[in-house]
Amino acid sequence: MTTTSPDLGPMKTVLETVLLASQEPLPVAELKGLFDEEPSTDTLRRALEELRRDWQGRGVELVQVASGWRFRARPEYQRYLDRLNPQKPPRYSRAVLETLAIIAYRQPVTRGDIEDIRGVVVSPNIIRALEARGWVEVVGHKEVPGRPELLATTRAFLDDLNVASLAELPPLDDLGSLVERSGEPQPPVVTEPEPKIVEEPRRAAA
Amino acid sequence: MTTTSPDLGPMKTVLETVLLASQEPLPVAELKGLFDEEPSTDTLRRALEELRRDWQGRGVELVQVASGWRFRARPEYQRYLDRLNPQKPPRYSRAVLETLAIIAYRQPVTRGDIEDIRGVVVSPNIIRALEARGWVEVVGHKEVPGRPELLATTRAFLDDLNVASLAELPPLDDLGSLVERSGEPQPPVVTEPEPKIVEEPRRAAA
Amino acid sequence: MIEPVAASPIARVYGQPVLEVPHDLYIPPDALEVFLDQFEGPLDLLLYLIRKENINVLDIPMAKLTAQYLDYVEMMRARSLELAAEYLLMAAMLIEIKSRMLLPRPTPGDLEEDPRAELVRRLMEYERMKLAAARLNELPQAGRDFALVQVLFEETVADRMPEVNPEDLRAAWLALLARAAVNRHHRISREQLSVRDHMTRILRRLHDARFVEFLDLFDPAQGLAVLVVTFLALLELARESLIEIAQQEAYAPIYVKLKSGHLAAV
Repeated sequence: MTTTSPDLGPMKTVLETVLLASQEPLPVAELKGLFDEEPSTDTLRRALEELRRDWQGRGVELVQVASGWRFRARPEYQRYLDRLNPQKPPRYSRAVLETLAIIAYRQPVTRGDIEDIRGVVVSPNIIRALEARGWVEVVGHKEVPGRPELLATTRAFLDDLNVASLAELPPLDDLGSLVERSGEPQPPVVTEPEPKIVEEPRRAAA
Repeated sequence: MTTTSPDLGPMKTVLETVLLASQEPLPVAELKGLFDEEPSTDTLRRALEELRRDWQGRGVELVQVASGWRFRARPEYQRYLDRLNPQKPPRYSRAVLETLAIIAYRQPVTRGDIEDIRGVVVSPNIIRALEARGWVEVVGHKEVPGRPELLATTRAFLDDLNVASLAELPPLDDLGSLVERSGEPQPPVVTEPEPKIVEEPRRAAA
Repeated sequence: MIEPVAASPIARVYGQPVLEVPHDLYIPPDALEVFLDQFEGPLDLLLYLIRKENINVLDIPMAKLTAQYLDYVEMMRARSLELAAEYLLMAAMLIEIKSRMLLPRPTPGDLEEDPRAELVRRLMEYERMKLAAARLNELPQAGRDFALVQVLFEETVADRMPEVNPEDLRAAWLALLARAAVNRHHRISREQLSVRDHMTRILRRLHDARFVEFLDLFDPAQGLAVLVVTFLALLELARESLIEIAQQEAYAPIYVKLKSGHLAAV
C-alpha cells in the first residue's frame, strides 16, 4: 500500500478487514469502538481517507454513505457478476416490443398510427413504460384534430441497443418474402387484454 | 501491488472484485467464464496465486476451499468483528459434534452406523440440525432391508471449516489414545475448556 | 463434597469439567442427575470409568469394571432417573463378557479370541470419534471464528430492466407484418428509415428554436445522400402537416417552423 504512515498501518488493516466483512455501512463512532485504545476521530478519518486512496483504481471502492463507511463493488463490474449469476433479465411483452418496433421504424408516429398497424388499442401504460425507460419521447404534435403526440425514439434508445443510428437497426427490406411465406391467416382485430409490460423471464430463446 | 505481471493486472482486478462481492466460493471453471476471452486454467491459477500473495499480511486472505476460491477474514480479526456484533452463533452439543465427526470420518454412514459407534440412539433432531446447517446430506440409500439413508458431509461443511478436502481435517488417532495413554495421568488432546454448549435435546435415547 | 478432588487431574477427561467428581462412587444427590447427564451413553460412561481407574484398555479387569458400571446404573435407577435402554444392554453385555472370561481360553492374551475384543474395539472407535469431534469443534468455523467477506454490489439490488436488442425489434416487426396483411403495402426500406430518422431529427431541432432557417437544416459536410434524405424528410413532414415552410418574398430566406399552435404545447 502506498501512503501508509507507519502508525496508521495496523489501524488501517483492522478497518479494512472489518469493513470488508461487514454487511452494513459502519459509522465512524462505531469504528472507533473497535480499538483497544480508542483513536481520535481525526486519526480515524485520516486512516479511512488513506484506505480509500489505497483502494482507488480497483474494482472495489471504499465510500462514505449516509450511514457510514462501506466497501462496494464499482458498477462497471456489474457485467462480470452478471456472468456469474446468469439469471435471465426480464423481457418486455410482445405488445411493448411491437410498439417499440413501430416507433423505431416508422417514427415519428402517433398512437393512432401504432394502433392502425397493430390492429389493437395501445394502452397508455405501454407508451409510459417506454418513456420511463428513456427510449421514447414526444417530439411534436400532429396537426390533426386532437393534436396527437408524435412519438420517436431517443438517443438513449440507440445507445442502449448499442447502435449508432437508426439506419443500423436490422434492415427490413428483405422481410417481405418472409412475411409472404408466413401466411394469410388473419387474427381478429380486437382490443387486447390488459397489457403486461414485462413478461415472466422467458426460457432461453424467445 | 507487488508481483503483478503486466498482463495479469486487469484479470486480477476482475477476480478480486468478483471474489470480494461473491457470497459463495467460486470454482476455477466459473471464474474462467468471467472473461470475454477465456483464459487458460494455468493463467487463471497464476493470477489467483498472485492475488493471494498480494493479500498476504492483511486481515483478509484469499483461500481455496472445497467449492472454490473465496476471501475470508483471518480468525485473528474475529475479536474486532465480535465487538461490532457481540452475539455469537450457537455452539453444538457433544451429541451433535460426535454425530458430525462420525459422518465426516466414516462417511457414508447410516443412522444405524452412528448409533453403533456412539452406543446410543441418535435423535432425528441431531441429523436434522446438521442438515439444516447444510453440513450433512443424504447421498444415497444402503441396499439393506429398510433402505436406510446414507449420510455424508457436504462441500459447504468443508467450506465453513476453511478446508479444501476431507483429507485436510484433523487426522484420526491411529490406535485409540487409550492404549498409549493408559500409563500416564491425563494428556488431554483437547485443551480448550469445554465451552458452554447450546444443548441439543440431550437425552436422545431417554 | 466436590472440592477435595476438584484439582485432581483424573477429573479432566477431554476437558469435561463434569468429570471433576470424587473417585469413589459418592455423588451428592442433587449433582447426580447433572453428572449422569454428561455422559453420552454407556460407552462414554465406560470410558470414564476406565480413565478414572487408569485402566489399560487392552487388558480390562472385567470384574471390577462391571461392578463399578453396575453401581452407577443402580444409582440411576435408585434416583428414578429415566434410564436409557442402552445402559441396561451394556450391563448385560459386560456381565456376559465377565462370565466368558471365566471360561478357559486357548491362547491367553490373544485379543481376537478375547471375549473383551468386541468391547475394546467399540471403546476405541468411540473414543476416536469423541476426540475427532472435539478437534472438529476446535477448527475455526465460518461465522463463529472467522468472517466471510461480501462486498456490497448495489446493482444487484436494483430492478433489472428488460433488455431489448435490435433483433427483438426486427422479430416484433416481422410478427406484426405477419399478423396484419394490411401492412403489406408498407414496404419499408433502409432509405425510408433514414428519411424517418431525419424527420425526427428535424422535429427535435424545431422544438428548440421557433424558426430555423431552411438551409440550416442541411449539413453539406455529411454528403449528398444526407442532403437528399434531409430534403425528403422535410417534404414528408410538410406533407404530413407537421411543419410549415414559409418564405416572406422571393429569394428571402426560407424558414421552417412547427405547425402553428404547436409551440404552446411544448
